[in-house]
Amino acid sequence: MTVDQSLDWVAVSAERLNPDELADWVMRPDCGAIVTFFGTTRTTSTLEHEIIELEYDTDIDLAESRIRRVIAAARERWPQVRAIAIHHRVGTVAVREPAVVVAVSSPHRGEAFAAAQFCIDAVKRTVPMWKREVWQNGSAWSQEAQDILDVGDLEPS
Amino acid sequence: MTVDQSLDWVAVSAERLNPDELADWVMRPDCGAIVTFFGTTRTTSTLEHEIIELEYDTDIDLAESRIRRVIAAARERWPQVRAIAIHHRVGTVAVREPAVVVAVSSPHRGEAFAAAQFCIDAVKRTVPMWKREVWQNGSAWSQEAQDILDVGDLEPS
Amino acid sequence: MSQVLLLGPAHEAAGVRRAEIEGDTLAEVMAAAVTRFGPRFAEILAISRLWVNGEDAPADQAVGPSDEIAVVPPVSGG
Amino acid sequence: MSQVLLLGPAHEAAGVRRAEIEGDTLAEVMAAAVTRFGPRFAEILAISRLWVNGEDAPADQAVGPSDEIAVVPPVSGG
Repeated sequence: MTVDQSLDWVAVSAERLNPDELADWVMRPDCGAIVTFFGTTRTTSTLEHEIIELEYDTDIDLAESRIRRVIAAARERWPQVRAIAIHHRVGTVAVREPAVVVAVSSPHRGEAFAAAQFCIDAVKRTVPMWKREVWQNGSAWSQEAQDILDVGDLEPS
Repeated sequence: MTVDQSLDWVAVSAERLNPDELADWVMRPDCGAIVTFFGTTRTTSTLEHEIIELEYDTDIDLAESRIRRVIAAARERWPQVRAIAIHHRVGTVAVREPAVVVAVSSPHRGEAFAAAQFCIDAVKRTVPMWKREVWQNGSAWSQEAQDILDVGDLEPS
Repeated sequence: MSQVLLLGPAHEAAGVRRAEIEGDTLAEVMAAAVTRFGPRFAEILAISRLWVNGEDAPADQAVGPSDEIAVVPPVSGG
Repeated sequence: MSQVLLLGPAHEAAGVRRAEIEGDTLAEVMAAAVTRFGPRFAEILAISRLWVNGEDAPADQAVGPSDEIAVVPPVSGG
């Protein structure tokens, strides 16, 4: 996990996510709005098993570099946005623990909401990340998988 | 401050806001998405003074009942949303401290973002709340004031 | 005689947060309030909404001792 | 000879995360990978994107020892 003294903080790591830390980190004196998104694992599933935990697989360098592209695209669309932090867990994640956190600060709330939603949508569509659902006696890759896109191919919002 | 064992948690109080507590409170096993909004006081202002602190004035019962109407309207628009917590401070608030926090949980993220944004927009337009900006040698009501609306008069989103 | 709740800038202009004011309609109560609280209050009142028991109400609405009138200036919360 | 990074289900199907595989073009490297890793890998490959140094690349792209090819199956993050 690396903290930039800049306006971006990207981390893909096995460490437990701390949403509060991200919200605190994005706070800036000239920003009246902070929007955060936490993606947690639902206990329901498309499979007929009760999910105990998840396993997230990726190549950390590749995933972090793709998240940085998401942030760059968000800044191009909403230049007023100040700080953006995006963390994604890898490895084993218990159900109900956040697997991904996005935090965005901005002077006004409209662009903070828009940028946060863009970031999580783009992370899901453009970052190499594979979720395995683990139940009592087995496991399987998530059925939700979608073709990976480039951030430049996403619909303008 | 009152905690409902239900799905809504509304508080208008002089206590310091704890955004983490709201995010934790809205978490539900069947919800994959939590969106939070923190409104903090910017140090910049429309006046030519450096703002030291804010004072929020309201009638607490009236404000809480109007926030409950905002939540009811959000649930009508996004029935999939699960828990909603909205807290607003009254009295003196230091700059950079959140004055208002909204947290929303939902199975999927689209309606969590939409409902959180609706809630903060509607709180600003429909809840009786007056902000006074305090600087070194004086104070004044915020220049941002807008005519109060009924939540039913807001644009459909 | 109605209960009147004076909020935010209306509270400041009137100098009190709550008052009991005579009048059989909303318009009569507000006329008496302007007489009691003066021109600064009248300016705030001109840009305020009036609620009776938490709902928008027309000027000719009849009001009595069990009604709470709120003077609601433009808001700036959050 | 290129470095090949096998991600998620491609990693599982191939049994390895990284491999050095012969070939002068992306298509040749992938043909050799199918021979080495078998039919389950071929199925995953059919639905995967191929990146060379992090960018989408056509099948006829020339590749060499300094290039990293990634086999990127459909994603399910977050």
